[in-house]
Amino acid sequence: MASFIVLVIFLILAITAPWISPMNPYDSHNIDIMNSEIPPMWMEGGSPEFILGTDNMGRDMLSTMFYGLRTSIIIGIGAVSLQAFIGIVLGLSAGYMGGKTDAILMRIADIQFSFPYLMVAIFIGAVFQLLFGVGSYERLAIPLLTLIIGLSNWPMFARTIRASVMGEKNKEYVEAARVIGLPRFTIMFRHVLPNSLTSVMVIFTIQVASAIQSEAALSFLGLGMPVTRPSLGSLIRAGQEYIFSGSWWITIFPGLWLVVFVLVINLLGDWLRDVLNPKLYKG
Amino acid sequence: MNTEQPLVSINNVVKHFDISGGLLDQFSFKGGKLRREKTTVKAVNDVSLFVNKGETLSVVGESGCGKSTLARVIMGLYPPNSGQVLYEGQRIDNLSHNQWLPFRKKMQMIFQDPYASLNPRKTVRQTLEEPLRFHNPSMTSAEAADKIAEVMEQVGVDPVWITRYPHEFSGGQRQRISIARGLILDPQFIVADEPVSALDVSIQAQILNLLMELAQKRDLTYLFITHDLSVVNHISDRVAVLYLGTLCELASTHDLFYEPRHPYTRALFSAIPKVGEKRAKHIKLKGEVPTPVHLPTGCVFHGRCVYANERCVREVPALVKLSNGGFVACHGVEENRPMA
Amino acid sequence: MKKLVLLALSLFLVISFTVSAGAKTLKVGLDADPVSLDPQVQLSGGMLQLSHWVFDPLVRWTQEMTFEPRLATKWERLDELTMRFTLRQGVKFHSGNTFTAKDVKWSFDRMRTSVDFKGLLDPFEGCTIVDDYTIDVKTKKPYALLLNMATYFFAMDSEFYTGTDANGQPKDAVLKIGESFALNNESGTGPFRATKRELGVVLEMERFTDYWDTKSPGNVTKIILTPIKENATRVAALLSGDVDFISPVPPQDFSRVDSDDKVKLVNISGGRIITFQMNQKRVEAFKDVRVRQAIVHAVNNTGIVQQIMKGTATVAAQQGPRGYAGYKESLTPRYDLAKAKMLMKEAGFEKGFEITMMAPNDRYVNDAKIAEAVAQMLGKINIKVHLKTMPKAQYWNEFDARAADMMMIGWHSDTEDSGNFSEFLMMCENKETGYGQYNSGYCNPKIDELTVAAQSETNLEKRAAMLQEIEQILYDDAAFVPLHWQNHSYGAKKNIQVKPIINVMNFPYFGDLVVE
Amino acid sequence: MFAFIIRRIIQAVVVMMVISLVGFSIKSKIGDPVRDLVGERVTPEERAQIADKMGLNDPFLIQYTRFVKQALKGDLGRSFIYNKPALEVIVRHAPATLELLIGTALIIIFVSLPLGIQSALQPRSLLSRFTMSFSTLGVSMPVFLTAILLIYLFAVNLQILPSYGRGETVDLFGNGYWKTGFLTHDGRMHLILPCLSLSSIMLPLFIRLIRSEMMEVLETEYIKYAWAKGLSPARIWMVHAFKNTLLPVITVFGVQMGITFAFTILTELVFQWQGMGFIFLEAVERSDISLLIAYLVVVAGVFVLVNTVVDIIYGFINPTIRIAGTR
Amino acid sequence: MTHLLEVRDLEVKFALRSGDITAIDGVSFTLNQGERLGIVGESGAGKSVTGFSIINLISKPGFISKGSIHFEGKCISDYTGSQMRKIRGNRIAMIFQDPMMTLNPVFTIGFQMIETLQAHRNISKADARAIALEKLRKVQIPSPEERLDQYPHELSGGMRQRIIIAISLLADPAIIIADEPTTALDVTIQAEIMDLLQELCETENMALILITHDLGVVSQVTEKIAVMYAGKIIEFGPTDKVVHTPVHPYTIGLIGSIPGATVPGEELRQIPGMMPTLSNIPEGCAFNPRCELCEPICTQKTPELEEKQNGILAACHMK
Repeated sequence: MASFIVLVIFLILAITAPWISPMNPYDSHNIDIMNSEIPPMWMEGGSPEFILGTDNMGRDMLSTMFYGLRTSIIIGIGAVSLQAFIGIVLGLSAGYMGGKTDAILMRIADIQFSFPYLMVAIFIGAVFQLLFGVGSYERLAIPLLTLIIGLSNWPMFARTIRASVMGEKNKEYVEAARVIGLPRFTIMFRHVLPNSLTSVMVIFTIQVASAIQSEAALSFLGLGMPVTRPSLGSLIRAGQEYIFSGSWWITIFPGLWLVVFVLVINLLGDWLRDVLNPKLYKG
Repeated sequence: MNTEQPLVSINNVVKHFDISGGLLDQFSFKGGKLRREKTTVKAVNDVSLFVNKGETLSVVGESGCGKSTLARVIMGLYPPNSGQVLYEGQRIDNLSHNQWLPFRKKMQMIFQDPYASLNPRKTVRQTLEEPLRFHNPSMTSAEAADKIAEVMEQVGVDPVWITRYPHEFSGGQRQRISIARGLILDPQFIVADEPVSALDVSIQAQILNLLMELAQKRDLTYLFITHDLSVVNHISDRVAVLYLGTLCELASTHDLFYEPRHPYTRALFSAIPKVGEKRAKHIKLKGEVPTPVHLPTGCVFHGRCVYANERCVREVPALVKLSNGGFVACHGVEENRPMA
Repeated sequence: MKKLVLLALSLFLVISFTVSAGAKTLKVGLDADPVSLDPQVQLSGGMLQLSHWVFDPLVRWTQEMTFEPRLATKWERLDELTMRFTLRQGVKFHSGNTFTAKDVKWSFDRMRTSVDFKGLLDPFEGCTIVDDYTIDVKTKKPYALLLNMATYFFAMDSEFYTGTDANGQPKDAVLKIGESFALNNESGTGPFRATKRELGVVLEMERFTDYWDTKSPGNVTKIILTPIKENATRVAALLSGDVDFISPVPPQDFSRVDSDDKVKLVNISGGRIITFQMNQKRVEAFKDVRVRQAIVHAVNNTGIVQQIMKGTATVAAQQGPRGYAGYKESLTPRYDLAKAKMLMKEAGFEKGFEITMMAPNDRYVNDAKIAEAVAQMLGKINIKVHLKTMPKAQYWNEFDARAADMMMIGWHSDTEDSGNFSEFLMMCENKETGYGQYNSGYCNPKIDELTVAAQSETNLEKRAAMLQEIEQILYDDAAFVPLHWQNHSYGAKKNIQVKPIINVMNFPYFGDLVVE
Repeated sequence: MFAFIIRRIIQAVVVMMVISLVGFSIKSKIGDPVRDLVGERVTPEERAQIADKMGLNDPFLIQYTRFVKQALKGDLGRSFIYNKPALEVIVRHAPATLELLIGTALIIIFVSLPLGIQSALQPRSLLSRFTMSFSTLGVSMPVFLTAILLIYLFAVNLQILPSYGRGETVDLFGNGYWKTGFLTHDGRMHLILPCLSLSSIMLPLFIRLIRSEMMEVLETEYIKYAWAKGLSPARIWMVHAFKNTLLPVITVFGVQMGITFAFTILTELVFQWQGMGFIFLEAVERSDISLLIAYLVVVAGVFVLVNTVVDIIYGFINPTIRIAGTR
Repeated sequence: MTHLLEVRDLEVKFALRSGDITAIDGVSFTLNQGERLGIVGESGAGKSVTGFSIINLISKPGFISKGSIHFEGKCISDYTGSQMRKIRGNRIAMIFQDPMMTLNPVFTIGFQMIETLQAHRNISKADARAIALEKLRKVQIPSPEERLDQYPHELSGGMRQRIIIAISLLADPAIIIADEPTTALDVTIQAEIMDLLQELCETENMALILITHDLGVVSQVTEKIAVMYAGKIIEFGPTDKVVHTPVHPYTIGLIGSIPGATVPGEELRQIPGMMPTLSNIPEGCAFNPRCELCEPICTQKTPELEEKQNGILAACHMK
């Protein structure tokens, strides 16, 4: 339960980032290169103006982390919603209709699944990055990353939903609905789907955590958010170069921030799994 | 045979399930040659029977004999591979989804597992309202509420529980709700697929009593699927015995219980444990039950039948009408072989 | 199993023995390893570094930017077009062949066939062998930088590279793609022989026992060069003692490397200028000199040098660094935000405008960070910048297409001369002459005129004046945004005498390296 | 079995075709490899000539058919970075990645099995609780962060482990294709940190998986029956429960090693490990399209192969399933 | 004479978060050598828990909270884990309900038989195999040699139950506890298995505890019957007497509910309501809310099991 409260706090921080951050790290008027790499305020050379210090561009770490969290959350939730949407539609169709539909959809999922999703993401990411011009990339980065991570990991959902639907569709209440004469889509969406959603709930949280990590990984590889609108991942990437130089806070703070955030989501997922369906997620 | 037209009749129904998977799975190497083989479960093989209006016909058989499949073929849940299903003389097995709808109101089904047959996410009201509203779009919610209350009353579930979810009920109560759903459209014909086998004995009696009571009140016709022969004896007018998807014997309950003809039926009935009787020597069967994937040739029972001869291995016995009005498919009975 | 263990054990012993025997082994970690053993296949810093280790030029630069005789012991100008080089005697190639004038001529002629070097050799007529140890080099026009160019004349073993290889291909082929003899085999006169090479993994070189320069103090017997691309890992490798020498040291780690008691940091200012070009063809506003001035004034290049480059670059206000002929003392950095805002206002752009910007992210030291900082700085005068950084493989295509309004370009004069900057960066773009190949959007005929004139001006003083005038015009015109000259940085263990062997060109002369 | 293998082969071919097609269609967008080959002085015309020679200017279909034709002969094009056939480059770098994976797999097996089983048998013990909370933390930690911190701690601060590269390797077959780090002390030392950081992602998952599978198995009737037969706890846990636990774990292991393979890209970048992931990034960054496509094609093939092998192994271990795909 | 098995005042509780609930409340019975006892009851009556508590294998969080179990004169309810292991599968064998789930799917029949023997006897594999074969023959399994190398999934349900019986016989136990051994099987198979069990008990002089909900099965095989309701034995006596002249209203109702015992078509005698859940057992006689004979005393005082007529013990205030 504690994890849930922490998660809510994180979400509030992310939503209200523009109002609670000491400064807007995207506004160049606030940034002065001469303020770069100021340590946290409790260290020597720190300044109360920048509680957690500044990064290599002179942005306030605390504000950057709030904004970065926001970006990470938007991408994470957006991507997983996309995954869930594709996964549910395809998984439900495959599971309920069976036969050829099932064979074709699941073969596609299999093929994509046989590739590690991170690699698919890297591949799609590299393609997208190249297909769009310079001016638009910064604006398109968030939707693009959402799309990339969403597209690269939908089979997880499709499979879970399908397995769950396959279990549900042979239950007698579905046959009862058929005996009543309800149309197929009504049965699929009104009877089968609601009963398959528990499994989705559980993997949803876990997938959000993994999507945020994927985004971080992509950003780390330079295929993610541009440096000017950093996510937590690109912050860590940017800061990683400074770890030996003594400016550890540039990477450690966003790193901790990310770890704590993902940890909280994972704990929530564990809790959900224990409550909803202990046998789920065998892989 | 009854001169009246039967309410439901099925003629030569065959239902096979293809379980061989994708095209590539069907190929295999046998004797150095590439062959394509389909694996099919032969669930129902050429079964014909009829149900008269107002009677209860039980279909009995051991697990895997195809009785549930037969029920689902009748209800149009599975299309038969061949053969016909007739309702009041009208063919229904080849209808489209929409053409089926009028028959849905007349034919309903009750299921075995009270835990799985109700949608766990719908309240009693939603469960009962859905068929009602679907088939009577013009019905007002007040009318629907009245109807639901009436039916709940009839099956013995207090209508105040209408907003509860299935998990708040016991197994017996659920089965009553399940029956209510079957009745809500005022059907004439009900297929009951093992409605009491998942229940405890004392509850089982309650439900059987309810079903019999309803049959009388509402003039229902039942097709009763079960493996429990004591239940069969109690509830049914006539009994059809299935073995490996084939009809062995069809007779009135009394005849069947006191004078079973088919060797399988005899063995089956001799095996029923009866309370208070010391173990009478039951008829022992030899061998193992074959799978419905690899059906034996000839009479499907020949491998386990002590009276089987070479003809039984070769030739499929036809269903023969007996003097007492029953039917039996057995060369031995036909030939009047001595059977102890 | 037992056998396997024994095998492993003996292998381990053998390896540890050989390692301990080569006491003066230098483990070097660079950001990239040379792509080939053929010194003429590609004109790049990395290849030239290799050339100085495995081959020898006629002359080479010293730290003080003077010429030091290597294979040439003497040189004299015969006339305006010709220079006569006297060659060193008793020099042996790694193959054992003796070095003579024919090798110089052969190498020169081969160099002409190389796409990369062709342009560099354009002013040359050719070489004539006078005798075995004397050779004349002739230019087409009077050429002030002939000696500068002689630093590129590395001698290859003409005999060794003659004939056909196992694949039936001529051994002297200069091939960009595909296997060539010179790709994997070398015979130069340099201090080291390449003994093992696995591209991207390792390059091992051993000291050439017959090396002619017996006076060299160098005592490194073996060099193991591994490419370590990742900055942090490279530093970590040095700090953890896995390698003895790294380059470059990322600026953010200068203080860490410097403060460590086992290793030290050595810096030398380099000649590579980092600039942004403003494309006047794409942005109308850039045509206004006040806007360009405003941009130059808004960019705090001193701050960039201090904070991003950690003080290890030289703030620039012109193209050529100090020591170059065109360097003009009076041109100083001019960061002044207030003035920048005023200029924008004067030009009628108080509200600013939006532009696109591109920069590579793996080409220059901290290139992406610098671009980001500049983008932020321009934001303060209300120029909203859409920045995209990318690997150089993509960047050059974008640069060719002049795909953004402001583009980053760094330039190191391969002739170590001011004129070279203008030829490539500031002259009006001309597809036929190839001038202005890396100029994205500034054109001033006056600059063209002066630059071309300076090329054939052999009076060095006059020439310097011309070059300085160019710098002044560019300065006044705010033709580009000067940032800084990159320093070369090296991190090494304390016992390695790095200082004497480095130079502005970033050619560490390992042959002369002393390990205590 | 036969059908199964045929299907997998067809699957592999389809995947490879699709991948290479996509690769080719974006080829021109990925960047110009010629720029990387030449110095900055080289004129555009000369670059165009080189591109011509490399066949980069041919129409898409011609290039693609040429590629497919060559690919059928086993030639996946030529990497310009390494100036070698792309396939050879990949094959030469494969052992490095493979050893990384082997090391990781060893760590996972030897750590997750005891810990997972222990925490299943004694879910309330202190060690189990510690394992579980630590593993939750482990899944939440991005692998690159783990890697950096490991380097910082063990290489830079403590200076007990090397920070990058493969160290001393031994040429296993004497032909330069398989250089192993397992046979030298130095090589093994170099393996430790990358394998550790790589296993950090999968370790928590496996501990949890083994734990939950084991707990599930312990609840089954046949385990209860084993108790009723009077077998010793050791035998019940280590023979009866263990083998049944292992079955699902093996399939997941197959899939997860695939994912781990993807993560080698990150690890190899941080540790400058000269494996396939490293050259993949290099290929992306430097637009070595041939290498890129070859990489993807090889990886596709390897994946299908590995999955097939895992399924076959599974079929051997699990008597109830003769081979996946046939019911 | 000491009994082979004597269960005295057994109480089993389940430790739940909401507190302990009592699953078995003061169950006592005895079993002599070669005797066959049936424990009958509906689901939730506590019959399986009784069976498992004899070999101390109650699934968590259940535990024996009171009472004693004596086997061959020794109090085995105090035994440690390793002492108990020498009893299980050796002196007391168990047969489980679902033969599909009871055998470990990943080991061959032979493996699972041999390991059982080796757990209790210090014998070689070959000897163990020979004994296994002998037992397989004893349960009339066709071609037993082949079976040893087969996996459970290759056999039908009836065959598997025979194998489980064979495993039970391996160590020549004194008691076999069969927990619903035929519920999952078809009628014809059920009859064969019951025949087999009865036959074996007679020839080997083994005692049998048959736990089932099916009065028909019990009445054919056993000599004594214990009827359980809500964790208690409410009627205990010789099989003949209990099925023909039951005393307790519940037993009467139960027998009346069986369709075969009533005239076809007639309304079945039914017990209203249902068995209480363990967490809310009514005060007094647990059966009182469903009982036709219920009097005030039934809701206040728990009736004791006492002798009523011709050797039947029953727990009822009214009879």
